[in-house]
Amino acid sequence: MVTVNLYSYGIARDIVNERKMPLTLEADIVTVGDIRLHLYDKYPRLKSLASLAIGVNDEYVNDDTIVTDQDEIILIPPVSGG
Amino acid sequence: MVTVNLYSYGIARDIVNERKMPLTLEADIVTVGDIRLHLYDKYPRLKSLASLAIGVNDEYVNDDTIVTDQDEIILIPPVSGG
Amino acid sequence: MEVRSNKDIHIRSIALDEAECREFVCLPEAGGVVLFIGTVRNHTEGREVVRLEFESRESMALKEMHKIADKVCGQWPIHKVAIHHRVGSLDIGEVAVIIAVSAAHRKAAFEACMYAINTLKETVPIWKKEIFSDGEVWVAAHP
Amino acid sequence: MEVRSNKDIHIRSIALDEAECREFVCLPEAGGVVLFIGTVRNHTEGREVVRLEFESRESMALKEMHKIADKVCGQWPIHKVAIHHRVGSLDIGEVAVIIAVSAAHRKAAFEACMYAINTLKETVPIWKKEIFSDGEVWVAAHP
Repeated sequence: MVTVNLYSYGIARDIVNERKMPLTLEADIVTVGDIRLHLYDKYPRLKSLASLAIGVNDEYVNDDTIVTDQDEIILIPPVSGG
Repeated sequence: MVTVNLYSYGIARDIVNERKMPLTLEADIVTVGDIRLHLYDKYPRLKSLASLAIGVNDEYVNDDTIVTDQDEIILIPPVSGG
Repeated sequence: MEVRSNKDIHIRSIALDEAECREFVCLPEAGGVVLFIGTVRNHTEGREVVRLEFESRESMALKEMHKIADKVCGQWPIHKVAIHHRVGSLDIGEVAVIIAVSAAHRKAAFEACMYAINTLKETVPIWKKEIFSDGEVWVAAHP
Repeated sequence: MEVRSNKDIHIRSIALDEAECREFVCLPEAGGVVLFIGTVRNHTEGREVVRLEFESRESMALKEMHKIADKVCGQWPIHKVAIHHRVGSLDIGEVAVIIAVSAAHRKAAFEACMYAINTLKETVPIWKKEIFSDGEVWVAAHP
Protein backbone atom coordinates (compact mmCIF):
# COMPACT_ATOMS: atom_id res chain seq x y z
CA MET A 1 0.00 0.00 0.00
CA VAL A 2 1.40 3.35 -1.07
CA THR A 3 0.07 6.78 -0.12
CA VAL A 4 1.12 9.83 -2.09
CA ASN A 5 0.02 13.46 -2.17
CA LEU A 6 -1.66 14.51 -5.39
CA TYR A 7 -1.30 18.15 -6.50
CA SER A 8 -3.48 19.32 -9.35
CA TYR A 9 -3.12 22.47 -11.48
CA GLY A 10 -4.93 24.30 -14.23
CA ILE A 11 -7.79 22.38 -15.76
CA ALA A 12 -6.73 19.21 -13.91
CA ARG A 13 -7.49 20.99 -10.70
CA ASP A 14 -10.94 21.95 -11.98
CA ILE A 15 -11.60 18.30 -12.84
CA VAL A 16 -10.19 16.76 -9.65
CA ASN A 17 -11.64 19.66 -7.67
CA GLU A 18 -8.87 19.66 -5.06
CA ARG A 19 -5.51 21.44 -5.14
CA LYS A 20 -4.00 18.79 -2.86
CA MET A 21 -5.32 15.40 -1.79
CA PRO A 22 -3.86 12.17 -0.43
CA LEU A 23 -4.13 9.16 -2.73
CA THR A 24 -3.69 5.56 -1.62
CA LEU A 25 -3.12 2.66 -3.99
CA GLU A 26 -3.37 -0.95 -2.78
CA ALA A 27 -0.17 -2.46 -4.11
CA ASP A 28 3.39 -3.03 -2.95
CA ILE A 29 4.89 -1.40 -6.00
CA VAL A 30 3.11 1.55 -7.57
CA THR A 31 4.21 3.32 -10.77
CA VAL A 32 3.22 6.69 -12.18
CA GLY A 33 1.34 4.72 -14.86
CA ASP A 34 -0.71 3.03 -12.13
CA ILE A 35 -1.63 6.41 -10.71
CA ARG A 36 -2.54 7.66 -14.18
CA LEU A 37 -4.90 4.71 -14.78
CA HIS A 38 -6.42 5.11 -11.34
CA LEU A 39 -7.11 8.79 -12.00
CA TYR A 40 -8.43 8.20 -15.53
CA ASP A 41 -10.85 5.71 -13.99
CA LYS A 42 -11.96 8.03 -11.22
CA TYR A 43 -11.97 11.28 -13.31
CA PRO A 44 -12.67 10.27 -16.94
CA ARG A 45 -12.56 13.93 -18.10
CA LEU A 46 -8.77 13.85 -17.57
CA LYS A 47 -8.63 11.60 -20.66
CA SER A 48 -10.02 14.40 -22.83
CA LEU A 49 -7.01 16.68 -22.24
CA ALA A 50 -4.54 17.36 -25.04
CA SER A 51 -1.87 15.90 -22.75
CA LEU A 52 -1.37 15.09 -19.10
CA ALA A 53 2.21 14.96 -17.89
CA ILE A 54 2.95 13.82 -14.38
CA GLY A 55 5.65 15.14 -12.10
CA VAL A 56 7.11 13.53 -9.01
CA ASN A 57 8.75 15.78 -6.44
CA ASP A 58 8.98 18.61 -8.99
CA GLU A 59 10.57 16.61 -11.79
CA TYR A 60 8.96 15.37 -14.99
CA VAL A 61 8.91 11.56 -14.98
CA ASN A 62 7.64 8.84 -17.29
CA ASP A 63 4.97 6.28 -16.49
CA ASP A 64 7.50 3.58 -15.53
CA THR A 65 8.72 5.58 -12.55
CA ILE A 66 8.06 3.93 -9.21
CA VAL A 67 6.61 6.18 -6.53
CA THR A 68 7.08 5.88 -2.81
CA ASP A 69 5.15 6.89 0.27
CA GLN A 70 4.71 10.65 0.68
CA ASP A 71 5.92 11.50 -2.83
CA GLU A 72 4.39 14.63 -4.26
CA ILE A 73 2.59 13.72 -7.49
CA ILE A 74 1.87 16.68 -9.75
CA LEU A 75 -0.78 16.63 -12.46
CA ILE A 76 0.44 18.75 -15.36
CA PRO A 77 -2.12 19.44 -18.09
CA PRO A 78 -0.81 21.34 -21.18
CA VAL A 79 1.28 24.22 -19.90
CA SER A 80 0.64 27.70 -21.29
CA GLY A 81 3.03 30.12 -19.65
CA GLY A 82 4.59 33.06 -21.43
CA MET B 1 31.46 72.59 -65.51
CA VAL B 2 29.64 71.15 -62.51
CA THR B 3 30.02 72.27 -58.90
CA VAL B 4 28.78 70.01 -56.09
CA ASN B 5 29.12 70.07 -52.31
CA LEU B 6 31.16 67.24 -50.88
CA TYR B 7 30.30 65.97 -47.37
CA SER B 8 32.74 63.59 -45.71
CA TYR B 9 32.19 61.36 -42.68
CA GLY B 10 34.10 58.98 -40.47
CA ILE B 11 37.56 58.13 -41.72
CA ALA B 12 36.81 59.82 -45.08
CA ARG B 13 36.49 63.08 -43.22
CA ASP B 14 39.86 62.52 -41.54
CA ILE B 15 41.43 61.90 -44.96
CA VAL B 16 39.76 64.79 -46.82
CA ASN B 17 40.12 66.94 -43.70
CA GLU B 18 36.91 68.90 -44.34
CA ARG B 19 33.37 68.08 -43.30
CA LYS B 20 31.99 70.07 -46.23
CA MET B 21 33.73 71.50 -49.30
CA PRO B 22 32.73 72.61 -52.77
CA LEU B 23 34.07 70.51 -55.63
CA THR B 24 34.17 71.62 -59.28
CA LEU B 25 34.72 69.26 -62.19
CA GLU B 26 35.47 70.60 -65.66
CA ALA B 27 33.02 68.68 -67.80
CA ASP B 28 29.49 69.09 -69.12
CA ILE B 29 28.33 65.73 -67.79
CA VAL B 30 29.75 64.47 -64.49
CA THR B 31 29.01 61.08 -62.97
CA VAL B 32 29.55 59.81 -59.45
CA GLY B 33 32.31 57.65 -60.92
CA ASP B 34 34.05 60.77 -62.19
CA ILE B 35 33.92 62.26 -58.71
CA ARG B 36 35.28 59.03 -57.24
CA LEU B 37 38.27 59.02 -59.63
CA HIS B 38 38.92 62.68 -58.98
CA LEU B 39 38.94 62.09 -55.22
CA TYR B 40 41.08 58.92 -55.45
CA ASP B 41 43.58 60.99 -57.40
CA LYS B 42 43.56 63.88 -54.94
CA TYR B 43 43.34 61.73 -51.75
CA PRO B 44 44.98 58.36 -52.54
CA ARG B 45 44.35 57.12 -48.96
CA LEU B 46 40.65 56.83 -49.85
CA LYS B 47 41.62 53.85 -52.01
CA SER B 48 42.82 51.93 -48.95
CA LEU B 49 39.35 51.82 -47.36
CA ALA B 50 37.42 48.54 -47.16
CA SER B 51 34.70 50.25 -49.18
CA LEU B 52 33.63 53.76 -50.14
CA ALA B 53 29.98 54.19 -51.04
CA ILE B 54 28.78 57.51 -52.36
CA GLY B 55 25.45 59.12 -51.68
CA VAL B 56 23.75 61.91 -53.61
CA ASN B 57 21.18 64.01 -51.79
CA ASP B 58 20.91 61.39 -49.02
CA GLU B 59 20.38 58.37 -51.27
CA TYR B 60 22.86 55.62 -52.10
CA VAL B 61 23.70 55.74 -55.82
CA ASN B 62 25.96 53.83 -58.17
CA ASP B 63 28.87 55.25 -60.14
CA ASP B 64 26.80 55.74 -63.33
CA THR B 65 24.59 58.32 -61.67
CA ILE B 66 24.87 61.78 -63.18
CA VAL B 67 25.23 64.62 -60.72
CA THR B 68 24.05 68.19 -61.20
CA ASP B 69 25.06 71.57 -59.84
CA GLN B 70 24.62 71.96 -56.09
CA ASP B 71 24.02 68.24 -55.45
CA GLU B 72 25.13 67.07 -52.03
CA ILE B 73 27.70 64.32 -52.50
CA ILE B 74 28.26 62.17 -49.42
CA LEU B 75 31.39 60.09 -48.87
CA ILE B 76 30.37 56.92 -47.00
CA PRO B 77 33.25 54.77 -45.74
CA PRO B 78 32.25 51.42 -44.12
CA VAL B 79 29.36 52.16 -41.76
CA SER B 80 29.55 50.84 -38.19
CA GLY B 81 26.40 51.85 -36.33
CA GLY B 82 24.68 49.71 -33.73
CA MET C 1 20.96 31.75 -2.50
CA GLU C 2 23.33 32.30 -5.36
CA VAL C 3 25.62 35.28 -5.09
CA ARG C 4 26.85 36.84 -8.35
CA SER C 5 25.01 34.19 -10.30
CA ASN C 6 24.66 34.58 -14.04
CA LYS C 7 20.94 33.74 -13.68
CA ASP C 8 18.09 35.79 -12.25
CA ILE C 9 14.95 33.66 -12.07
CA HIS C 10 11.69 34.85 -10.53
CA ILE C 11 7.99 34.10 -10.36
CA ARG C 12 6.12 37.12 -9.07
CA SER C 13 2.56 38.12 -8.27
CA ILE C 14 3.39 41.81 -8.73
CA ALA C 15 4.23 43.73 -11.89
CA LEU C 16 7.42 42.65 -13.65
CA ASP C 17 10.16 45.23 -14.18
CA GLU C 18 11.93 45.26 -17.51
CA ALA C 19 14.61 47.71 -16.37
CA GLU C 20 15.49 45.32 -13.54
CA CYS C 21 15.96 42.47 -16.05
CA ARG C 22 18.04 44.62 -18.36
CA GLU C 23 20.22 45.91 -15.56
CA PHE C 24 20.82 42.39 -14.32
CA VAL C 25 22.10 41.12 -17.67
CA CYS C 26 24.04 44.24 -18.69
CA LEU C 27 27.73 44.22 -18.01
CA PRO C 28 30.79 45.88 -19.53
CA GLU C 29 31.78 42.93 -21.70
CA ALA C 30 28.29 42.42 -23.16
CA GLY C 31 27.70 44.21 -26.44
CA GLY C 32 24.19 42.99 -27.12
CA VAL C 33 21.10 42.48 -24.99
CA VAL C 34 17.95 40.87 -26.36
CA LEU C 35 14.71 41.11 -24.39
CA PHE C 36 11.48 39.29 -25.01
CA ILE C 37 8.45 40.80 -23.31
CA GLY C 38 5.22 38.84 -23.46
CA THR C 39 2.11 40.88 -22.80
CA VAL C 40 -1.55 39.99 -22.41
CA ARG C 41 -3.31 40.29 -25.75
CA ASN C 42 -6.86 41.60 -26.03
CA HIS C 43 -8.04 38.83 -28.33
CA THR C 44 -7.52 35.16 -29.12
CA GLU C 45 -8.85 33.67 -32.33
CA GLY C 46 -11.13 36.64 -32.78
CA ARG C 47 -12.63 36.43 -29.29
CA GLU C 48 -12.21 39.37 -26.93
CA VAL C 49 -10.16 38.62 -23.81
CA VAL C 50 -11.07 40.55 -20.65
CA ARG C 51 -8.13 39.40 -18.53
CA LEU C 52 -5.86 36.43 -17.89
CA GLU C 53 -5.20 34.34 -14.83
CA PHE C 54 -1.89 32.55 -14.46
CA GLU C 55 -1.18 29.87 -11.91
CA SER C 56 2.02 27.92 -11.41
CA ARG C 57 3.47 25.00 -9.53
CA GLU C 58 6.01 27.49 -8.24
CA SER C 59 8.71 25.17 -6.90
CA MET C 60 8.76 23.09 -10.09
CA ALA C 61 8.38 26.10 -12.40
CA LEU C 62 11.45 27.74 -10.83
CA LYS C 63 13.38 24.49 -11.26
CA GLU C 64 12.44 24.31 -14.94
CA MET C 65 13.27 27.98 -15.46
CA HIS C 66 16.71 27.39 -13.93
CA LYS C 67 17.19 24.44 -16.30
CA ILE C 68 16.41 26.70 -19.26
CA ALA C 69 18.87 29.32 -18.04
CA ASP C 70 21.58 26.68 -17.55
CA LYS C 71 20.94 25.23 -21.01
CA VAL C 72 21.11 28.70 -22.56
CA CYS C 73 24.43 29.46 -20.88
CA GLY C 74 25.82 26.07 -21.90
CA GLN C 75 24.69 26.19 -25.51
CA TRP C 76 25.54 29.79 -26.44
CA PRO C 77 28.32 32.20 -25.38
CA ILE C 78 25.90 34.04 -23.13
CA HIS C 79 26.96 36.27 -20.24
CA LYS C 80 23.77 36.47 -18.21
CA VAL C 81 20.11 35.58 -18.42
CA ALA C 82 17.04 36.81 -16.53
CA ILE C 83 13.68 35.03 -16.68
CA HIS C 84 10.79 36.63 -14.78
CA HIS C 85 7.25 35.27 -14.94
CA ARG C 86 4.12 36.84 -13.50
CA VAL C 87 1.29 34.89 -11.88
CA GLY C 88 -2.17 35.90 -10.68
CA SER C 89 -4.74 38.03 -12.46
CA LEU C 90 -3.44 40.17 -15.35
CA ASP C 91 -5.19 42.90 -17.29
CA ILE C 92 -4.79 43.49 -21.02
CA GLY C 93 -1.37 44.94 -21.82
CA GLU C 94 0.25 43.76 -18.59
CA VAL C 95 3.54 41.91 -18.84
CA ALA C 96 3.34 38.15 -18.30
CA VAL C 97 6.95 37.23 -18.96
CA ILE C 98 10.32 38.88 -19.53
CA ILE C 99 13.40 37.11 -20.81
CA ALA C 100 16.64 39.06 -21.07
CA VAL C 101 19.88 37.67 -22.43
CA SER C 102 23.26 39.35 -22.83
CA ALA C 103 26.15 38.27 -25.02
CA ALA C 104 29.20 39.74 -26.67
CA HIS C 105 27.52 39.19 -30.04
CA ARG C 106 23.93 39.67 -31.00
CA LYS C 107 23.32 36.46 -32.95
CA ALA C 108 23.90 34.34 -29.84
CA ALA C 109 21.68 36.63 -27.77
CA PHE C 110 18.80 36.38 -30.27
CA GLU C 111 19.07 32.61 -30.59
CA ALA C 112 19.33 32.06 -26.85
CA CYS C 113 16.37 34.34 -26.10
CA MET C 114 14.20 32.58 -28.70
CA TYR C 115 15.20 29.19 -27.34
CA ALA C 116 14.38 30.30 -23.81
CA ILE C 117 10.88 31.58 -24.54
CA ASN C 118 10.07 28.60 -26.79
CA THR C 119 11.21 26.14 -24.14
CA LEU C 120 9.48 28.02 -21.33
CA LYS C 121 6.20 27.66 -23.19
CA GLU C 122 6.77 23.92 -23.55
CA THR C 123 8.12 22.85 -20.18
CA VAL C 124 7.49 25.31 -17.36
CA PRO C 125 4.44 24.33 -15.25
CA ILE C 126 2.48 27.57 -15.56
CA TRP C 127 -1.11 27.64 -16.74
CA LYS C 128 -3.08 30.46 -18.27
CA LYS C 129 -6.84 30.88 -18.14
CA GLU C 130 -8.40 33.32 -20.59
CA ILE C 131 -11.38 35.17 -19.19
CA PHE C 132 -13.91 36.27 -21.82
CA SER C 133 -16.99 38.39 -21.19
CA ASP C 134 -19.05 35.20 -21.54
CA GLY C 135 -16.88 32.46 -20.12
CA GLU C 136 -13.35 31.26 -19.48
CA VAL C 137 -11.01 28.64 -20.84
CA TRP C 138 -7.70 27.06 -19.85
CA VAL C 139 -5.41 27.73 -22.81
CA ALA C 140 -4.38 24.68 -24.86
CA ALA C 141 -6.00 22.24 -22.44
CA HIS C 142 -8.01 20.40 -25.09
CA PRO C 143 -6.93 19.11 -28.50
CA MET D 1 5.30 64.91 -38.83
CA GLU D 2 3.55 61.59 -38.71
CA VAL D 3 0.69 61.28 -36.27
CA ARG D 4 -0.11 57.80 -34.91
CA SER D 5 2.61 56.35 -37.10
CA ASN D 6 3.65 52.76 -36.58
CA LYS D 7 7.30 53.90 -36.65
CA ASP D 8 9.31 55.82 -34.07
CA ILE D 9 12.71 56.73 -35.51
CA HIS D 10 15.27 58.88 -33.70
CA ILE D 11 18.92 59.83 -33.66
CA ARG D 12 19.81 61.39 -30.33
CA SER D 13 22.82 62.88 -28.63
CA ILE D 14 21.35 62.18 -25.17
CA ALA D 15 20.82 58.85 -23.42
CA LEU D 16 18.37 56.49 -25.11
CA ASP D 17 15.33 55.34 -23.14
CA GLU D 18 14.33 51.70 -23.43
CA ALA D 19 11.01 52.20 -21.61
CA GLU D 20 10.07 54.84 -24.18
CA CYS D 21 10.74 52.38 -27.00
CA ARG D 22 8.80 49.63 -25.32
CA GLU D 23 5.85 51.88 -24.56
CA PHE D 24 5.75 53.07 -28.15
CA VAL D 25 5.50 49.57 -29.60
CA CYS D 26 3.21 48.09 -26.94
CA LEU D 27 -0.47 47.98 -27.74
CA PRO D 28 -3.40 45.81 -26.73
CA GLU D 29 -3.29 43.56 -29.78
CA ALA D 30 0.45 42.88 -29.51
CA GLY D 31 1.34 39.73 -27.61
CA GLY D 32 5.09 39.84 -28.04
CA VAL D 33 7.69 42.57 -27.94
CA VAL D 34 11.33 41.94 -28.83
CA LEU D 35 13.97 44.52 -27.96
CA PHE D 36 17.56 44.65 -29.05
CA ILE D 37 19.78 46.90 -26.96
CA GLY D 38 23.30 47.47 -28.21
CA THR D 39 25.71 48.70 -25.58
CA VAL D 40 29.31 49.87 -25.68
CA ARG D 41 31.63 46.95 -24.97
CA ASN D 42 34.81 47.39 -22.93
CA HIS D 43 36.98 45.44 -25.36
CA THR D 44 37.42 44.66 -29.03
CA GLU D 45 39.68 41.84 -30.15
CA GLY D 46 41.32 41.82 -26.76
CA ARG D 47 42.08 45.54 -26.71
CA GLU D 48 40.57 47.68 -23.96
CA VAL D 49 38.11 50.30 -25.19
CA VAL D 50 37.92 53.54 -23.17
CA ARG D 51 34.91 55.04 -24.95
CA LEU D 52 33.23 55.27 -28.34
CA GLU D 53 32.41 58.19 -30.58
CA PHE D 54 29.54 57.92 -33.02
CA GLU D 55 28.89 60.32 -35.84
CA SER D 56 26.13 60.21 -38.43
CA ARG D 57 24.96 61.82 -41.62
CA GLU D 58 21.75 62.49 -39.73
CA SER D 59 19.37 63.30 -42.60
CA MET D 60 20.42 60.23 -44.59
CA ALA D 61 20.62 57.98 -41.52
CA LEU D 62 17.04 58.83 -40.58
CA LYS D 63 15.95 58.10 -44.16
CA GLU D 64 17.66 54.70 -44.08
CA MET D 65 16.20 53.92 -40.64
CA HIS D 66 12.72 54.71 -41.98
CA LYS D 67 13.37 52.37 -44.92
CA ILE D 68 14.27 49.58 -42.50
CA ALA D 69 11.11 50.20 -40.47
CA ASP D 70 8.97 50.19 -43.62
CA LYS D 71 10.60 46.98 -44.83
CA VAL D 72 10.05 45.33 -41.46
CA CYS D 73 6.38 46.27 -41.44
CA GLY D 74 5.94 45.08 -45.03
CA GLN D 75 7.76 41.79 -44.61
CA TRP D 76 6.41 40.59 -41.26
CA PRO D 77 3.05 41.00 -39.48
CA ILE D 78 4.49 43.66 -37.21
CA HIS D 79 2.40 46.17 -35.31
CA LYS D 80 4.99 48.82 -34.49
CA VAL D 81 8.71 49.40 -34.59
CA ALA D 82 11.00 51.84 -32.78
CA ILE D 83 14.60 52.45 -33.81
CA HIS D 84 16.63 54.87 -31.69
CA HIS D 85 20.34 55.47 -32.27
CA ARG D 86 22.70 57.47 -30.12
CA VAL D 87 25.48 59.71 -31.45
CA GLY D 88 28.31 61.58 -29.75
CA SER D 89 30.69 60.32 -27.10
CA LEU D 90 29.60 57.15 -25.24
CA ASP D 91 31.10 55.56 -22.15
CA ILE D 92 31.38 51.79 -21.61
CA GLY D 93 27.98 50.27 -20.89
CA GLU D 94 26.01 53.12 -22.44
CA VAL D 95 23.31 52.24 -24.93
CA ALA D 96 24.18 52.93 -28.58
CA VAL D 97 21.05 51.56 -30.22
CA ILE D 98 17.61 50.26 -29.29
CA ILE D 99 15.31 48.41 -31.66
CA ALA D 100 11.85 47.44 -30.41
CA VAL D 101 9.32 45.47 -32.43
CA SER D 102 5.82 44.32 -31.49
CA ALA D 103 3.75 41.62 -33.12
CA ALA D 104 0.87 39.34 -32.28
CA HIS D 105 3.30 36.41 -32.41
CA ARG D 106 6.83 36.21 -31.18
CA LYS D 107 8.48 34.51 -34.17
CA ALA D 108 7.72 37.49 -36.40
CA ALA D 109 8.93 39.89 -33.73
CA PHE D 110 12.27 38.07 -33.34
CA GLU D 111 12.86 37.80 -37.09
CA ALA D 112 11.93 41.43 -37.73
CA CYS D 113 14.14 42.70 -34.90
CA MET D 114 17.11 40.66 -36.12
CA TYR D 115 16.58 41.88 -39.68
CA ALA D 116 16.39 45.47 -38.47
CA ILE D 117 19.64 45.45 -36.48
CA ASN D 118 21.50 43.48 -39.18
CA THR D 119 20.37 45.92 -41.87
CA LEU D 120 21.05 48.96 -39.72
CA LYS D 121 24.65 47.83 -39.35
CA GLU D 122 24.95 47.47 -43.13
CA THR D 123 23.18 50.51 -44.52
CA VAL D 124 22.69 53.33 -42.01
CA PRO D 125 25.36 56.04 -42.39
CA ILE D 126 26.63 56.07 -38.81
CA TRP D 127 30.29 55.66 -37.95
CA LYS D 128 31.91 54.49 -34.76
CA LYS D 129 35.38 55.40 -33.56
CA GLU D 130 36.87 53.25 -30.81
CA ILE D 131 39.03 55.18 -28.38
CA PHE D 132 41.76 53.12 -26.73
CA SER D 133 44.13 54.29 -24.04
CA ASP D 134 46.85 54.48 -26.71
CA GLY D 135 45.04 55.50 -29.87
CA GLU D 136 41.80 55.42 -31.80
CA VAL D 137 40.38 53.68 -34.82
CA TRP D 138 37.35 53.99 -37.10
CA VAL D 139 35.65 50.61 -36.86
CA ALA D 140 35.71 48.46 -40.03
CA ALA D 141 37.28 51.25 -42.11
CA HIS D 142 40.12 49.14 -43.45
CA PRO D 143 40.09 45.60 -44.91
